[in-house]
Amino acid sequence: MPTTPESDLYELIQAAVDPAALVRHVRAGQDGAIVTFDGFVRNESHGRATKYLEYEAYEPMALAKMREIGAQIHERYAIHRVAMVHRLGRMDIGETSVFIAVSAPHRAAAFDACRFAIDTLKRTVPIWKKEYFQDGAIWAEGKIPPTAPKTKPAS
Amino acid sequence: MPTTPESDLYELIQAAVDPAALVRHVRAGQDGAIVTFDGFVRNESHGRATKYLEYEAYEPMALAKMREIGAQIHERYAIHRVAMVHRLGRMDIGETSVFIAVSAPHRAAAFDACRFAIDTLKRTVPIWKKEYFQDGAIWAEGKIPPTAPKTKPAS
Amino acid sequence: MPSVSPSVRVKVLFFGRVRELTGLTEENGEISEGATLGDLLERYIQRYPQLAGFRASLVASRNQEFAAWDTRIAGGDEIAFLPPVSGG
Amino acid sequence: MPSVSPSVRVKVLFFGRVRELTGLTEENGEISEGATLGDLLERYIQRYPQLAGFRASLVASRNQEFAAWDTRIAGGDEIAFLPPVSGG
Repeated sequence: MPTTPESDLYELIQAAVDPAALVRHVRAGQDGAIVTFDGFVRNESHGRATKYLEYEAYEPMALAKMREIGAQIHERYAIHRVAMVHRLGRMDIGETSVFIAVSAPHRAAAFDACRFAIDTLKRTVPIWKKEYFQDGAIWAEGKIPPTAPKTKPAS
Repeated sequence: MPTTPESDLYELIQAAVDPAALVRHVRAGQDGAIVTFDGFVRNESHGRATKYLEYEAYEPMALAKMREIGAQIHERYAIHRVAMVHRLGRMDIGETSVFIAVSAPHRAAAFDACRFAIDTLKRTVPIWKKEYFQDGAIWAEGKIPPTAPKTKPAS
Repeated sequence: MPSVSPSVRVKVLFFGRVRELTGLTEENGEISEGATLGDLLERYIQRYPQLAGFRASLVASRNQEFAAWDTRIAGGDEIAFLPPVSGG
Repeated sequence: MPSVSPSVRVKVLFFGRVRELTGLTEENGEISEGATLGDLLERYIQRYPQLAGFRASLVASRNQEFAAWDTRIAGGDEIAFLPPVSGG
């Protein structure tokens, strides 16, 4: 597995996400493109009005899986830097839960890597979301992570 | 051709691009995802160290073509709002020349639309870039726009 | 019914729906040497029958890596039974 | 050699490399009624032979829409000969 560049940033945080700071983190003179994904709390879920969400994580494992995704995208795509942050705790409508920024010399790699990163995060990172409505709360349906990720050699 | 929502934003500007303002413009409670593309001046081009760039446009036509791209992505993808800005004039290394933000209820549409938008902009919007190096300047190679865009009915 | 085989100590963590159903966030336990992750889950399902309906949707982790149910547990392992993930 | 056919007035715009090669940014001209965008380009190539080498890479616009070279020009049209675009 390739090592993740020291200059990447992977964090689980409780406070509000600061997208501008994350973009500054990945931006450098050798780059020409940054693609960002901002995932935030929608006002409805399956037709029910959302009041707020709560996220919890298996923190050390989640951070390790986020770094693993970073290593995968460095291996697959000609990118420069990655910043990937997931917020935990309670979030209101409109608040960012996840933010990913990827810089690259050229745009195709930045798009591919950013999309692979969020798609893989949603399948493999141990984080759980509880949705609160006027009349109750449910754990979001979620995805069953692959027990042996295809992208990793069995070793 | 579908009408572009009045709430979109399409601009050619001379001053520095303000990404945060553009993201705020497209962000609403009904959305859950924003994808942005930030294109900025790289420090080299084909191995030569870039000093700075200059962009010029056929302004009214460029703006019309940008709006046309907006209409196309509203038609093709389940997105909410678009902000698309191109800066003109002189830009130094690291300065943003183009910024596109697309909001959507779900991420796939936002990724697809943002990528289609920048790919199409680079092929069809009459804007020209001159690259200044230590030892001279050249017009960037560029793409020949399709005379009858495939994505538009002949009417 | 005390086990006659030697036992090993494990730390077990609980998250999301599994945490709510069991009321546990973390506990230290013992299990027979040679037991698998599947064996450990069955023991929790006996103790918390309300988990049974979720058996098919859970995956296990061992020392912060996803692991197959037939993985053998070693002393000092950190185990978790993870509901479907929904981050992002 | 004045044309004997009626002529129409057009506005012609120049950008990028074409602007630099001709030294023109915009000019108002006349061309015979029924002339095409291709005819107008050939007239500019006669005037500015250095444009000839770029003929194959240029596209025309008429009233701010890309237009084929065999498009007929009408009075009052705004025409441009556009080099390959390189925005973004």
